[in-house]
Amino acid sequence: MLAGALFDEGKDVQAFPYFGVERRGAPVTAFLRMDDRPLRIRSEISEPDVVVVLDTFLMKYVDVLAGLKPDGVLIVNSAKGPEAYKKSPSLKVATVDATGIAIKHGVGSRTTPIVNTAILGAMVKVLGIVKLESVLRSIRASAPVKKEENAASASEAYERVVIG
Amino acid sequence: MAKKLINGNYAAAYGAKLARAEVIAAYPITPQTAIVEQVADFVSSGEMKARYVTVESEHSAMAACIAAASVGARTFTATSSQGLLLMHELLHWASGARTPVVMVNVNRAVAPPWSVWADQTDSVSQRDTGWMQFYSESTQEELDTVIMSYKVSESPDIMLPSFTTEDAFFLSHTYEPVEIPAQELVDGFLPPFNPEIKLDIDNPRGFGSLSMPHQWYMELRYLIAEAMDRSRQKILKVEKEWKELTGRSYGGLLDEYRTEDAEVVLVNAGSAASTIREVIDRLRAQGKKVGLARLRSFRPFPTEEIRALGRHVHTIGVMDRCYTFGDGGAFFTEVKSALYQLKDRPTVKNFVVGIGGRDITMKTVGKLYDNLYKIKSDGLDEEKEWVDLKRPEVG
Amino acid sequence: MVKTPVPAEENVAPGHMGCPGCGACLALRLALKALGKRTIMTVPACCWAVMPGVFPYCSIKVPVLFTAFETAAASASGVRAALDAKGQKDINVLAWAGDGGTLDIGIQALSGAVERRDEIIYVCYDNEAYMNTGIQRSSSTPIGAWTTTTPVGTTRNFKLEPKKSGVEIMVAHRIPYTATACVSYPEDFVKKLQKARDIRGPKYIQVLCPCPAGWKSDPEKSIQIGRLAVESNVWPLYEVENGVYTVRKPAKKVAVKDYFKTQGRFRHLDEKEIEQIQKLVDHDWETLLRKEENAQKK
Amino acid sequence: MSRPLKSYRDLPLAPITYEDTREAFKTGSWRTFKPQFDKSKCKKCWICWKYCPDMSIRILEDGTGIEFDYDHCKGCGICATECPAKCITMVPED
Repeated sequence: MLAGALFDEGKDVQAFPYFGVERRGAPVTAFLRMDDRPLRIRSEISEPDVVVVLDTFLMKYVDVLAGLKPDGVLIVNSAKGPEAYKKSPSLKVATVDATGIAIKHGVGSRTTPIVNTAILGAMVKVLGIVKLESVLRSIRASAPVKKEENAASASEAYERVVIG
Repeated sequence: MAKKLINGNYAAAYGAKLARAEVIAAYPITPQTAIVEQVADFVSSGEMKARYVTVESEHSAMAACIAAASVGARTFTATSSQGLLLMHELLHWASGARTPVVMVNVNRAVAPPWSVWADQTDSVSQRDTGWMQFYSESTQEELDTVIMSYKVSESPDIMLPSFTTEDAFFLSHTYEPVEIPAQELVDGFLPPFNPEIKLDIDNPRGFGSLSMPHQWYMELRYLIAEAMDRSRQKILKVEKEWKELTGRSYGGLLDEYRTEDAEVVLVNAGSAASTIREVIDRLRAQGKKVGLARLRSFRPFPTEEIRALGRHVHTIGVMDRCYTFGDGGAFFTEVKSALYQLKDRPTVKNFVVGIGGRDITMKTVGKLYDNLYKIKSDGLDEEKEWVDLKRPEVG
Repeated sequence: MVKTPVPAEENVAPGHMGCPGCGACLALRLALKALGKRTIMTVPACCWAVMPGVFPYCSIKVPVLFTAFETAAASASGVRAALDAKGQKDINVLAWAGDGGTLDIGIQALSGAVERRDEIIYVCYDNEAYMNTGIQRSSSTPIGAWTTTTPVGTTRNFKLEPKKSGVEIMVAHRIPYTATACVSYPEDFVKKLQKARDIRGPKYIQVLCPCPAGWKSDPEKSIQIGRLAVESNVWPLYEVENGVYTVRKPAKKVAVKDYFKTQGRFRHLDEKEIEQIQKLVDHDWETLLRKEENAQKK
Repeated sequence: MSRPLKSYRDLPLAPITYEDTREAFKTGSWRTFKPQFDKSKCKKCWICWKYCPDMSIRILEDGTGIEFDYDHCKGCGICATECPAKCITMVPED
């Protein structure tokens, strides 16, 4: 969805998963690369500028900061404030309670809320690389169901994200 | 040592029997059928203590062999042409699983058009599957090579599958006097197959599991390449042992005949080599220094031997009984690429010949040697020539 | 030790990659409880080729040969031939494959092995589509179902063909023993596996495995959904031993509609379409009962 | 033979596994909800144990109830649904 929005704004963009043993519920990593000029790198991203963590439970098992540039950005789906995850002074950290927002708007089920559109709203605010309405348009275009609820989640997360 | 008048198919069956293959899974296909029929006789007469799985396809034949080998049984199968092509998926599987399945492939043209006659396109097009490939010139060599293949394939530092080929009809259906080695001799030469790791309820493991890009896939494939390289010396060592026992050997990887002082040499694999030897002796009698380098092993490829040949022979003709629709026949492209690193490279020409079982006569061979002499004096005419092709009248 | 409803031994280790609420995971756990440690498995491409984990780990605690997609049965024949050649006795050879690997790409090898009377137990764990590759339709996908290759769209292009019956195909092979099963009925499944183990020759069991991801259902309801499949006669439980049918009659009859309600893959069907499927299910059920009667008379 | 794998020299002949997944894959991380057990209501029918697809329910030695293997339980909720005595409830992961 983010890639769609960036594309709509004329950016060149690549969006790719780390294709592994996808299983419903299993940890998954997805990557995005964007630039103003045509992208020619076709390999995995090992030193990201931005890391987004949709489920803090994973942080017990995966070093999510691995490779993140020292002055990079970390966005975490968490009800806690950014200081809880500020491992180094140069790191820019932002947090938003995407799970709470998703449940509030009834996005996904109670047991498995779908948080990615909420997180997307927070990313727009924190990164400032794309306009919110482009992202909302992209959400409405590709969300299979509950298009308005997903858009509302993104908008609310845009407002409520806390930047440390 | 009893001599018998048998054809190539029976020779292959004797090889499997003497090697004490324990599981045979095979599907009939002309012109291989006599192999599987003879093996069925050996099993039913009790001469072979083996399980014969009458599978419903060649694909299942190879699947059953891989599975049986994974349990630690010595396996044998035989096929030809379309059957070998159907096995292709599992040929990759057998080498990837490091199961030393031994097979005989009767070289036969691939359809369409339908043809049951001699052609090496079927086996050559399996060159990337990680199988060792040996090409027999005679029925005796066929029998001996099946037995030797087990010793090479099953040695712990190799553990790669292998197949031996014999030309349809020129070998498979041609009766020749063949010495049948005694069972005791073969038992002494070839120890029972007893792999260290196998499907074993006392030591449960998963065979053929998944590995992701950053994990071990590439390294596991490298081990196959390493084993194929190691097999060069193993083949020579095993053949030496066989020679000590039987007096018979077949020239290792590249079987050279009168190439020491040869001005022009033909490279060939398969039964036509015998005809070429006859032509060489006749031309030598007329003072023409011609020679033969027989590709006995296509995998592993005799790179060093070909280079050694290229250092002293400056005009080489490579006979391909196949065509790759790339840069000529497969033997031609691989011989040429092996020679590429030489400082002054010989001239190499590709004779595409005998396709679809067309006979490679002494006259044809003579023509090839004449052409090579013309190239030696006047330079290369054309790099690839389809020999004895019905061409429209010129002019 | 505590008395348990199914054998206590566990021959599958936790930590496998199955989705939460996966019927196929329960199926293998039950199968290896029933057959025990003296079992060698062949598993072709399917969920269970990936779920055991990556090299060097494997959650299946019996020897397992992972094989090419078409070759579960042929590989099982090869394992059996080798065991016989080596004189290794009373080891179960279990071919364990999905519905596509069994009834589409692998049916030729299955037919060959059964016709050869090879001593194997073939279990098809049936989650009714190619789930490992992301829910594409197979011949075992039920009529009416959405999959990614029968996506409904505006042309009502859901699965239009009735589900291929593996067990009936096996009956046509004069197989000594074949049966349907369902993970919602563990005791029944275990009993049938142990019965199969003690019968000579080839045996075939097809066990229905609810799949939350593919059936678009709640993981916590997998067992209930399996029960509804049986009680609605969409998936009757029955055995056929040398041609003699024994059919389990559900205590209460459930409408197909109530079974379909639990799964998103049927959500697009309207009243009329469900009614047509109900008729087909009733017809198949009558046919099955008649087969049971005919066989008794013989 | 579960030596640590550092180079291709450490590999077995082929991709042949030699360890199970109990330690290697703690699939408990997949949960968003986890089961909780109320021993007082337990009727010791072991239906929860019977239906667990992940072998994540252990029957206590003394047979008085069960305990969850939270390292591996994926929180699917089958046990809670199937328990006739309703003594298992799913609660949000903390």
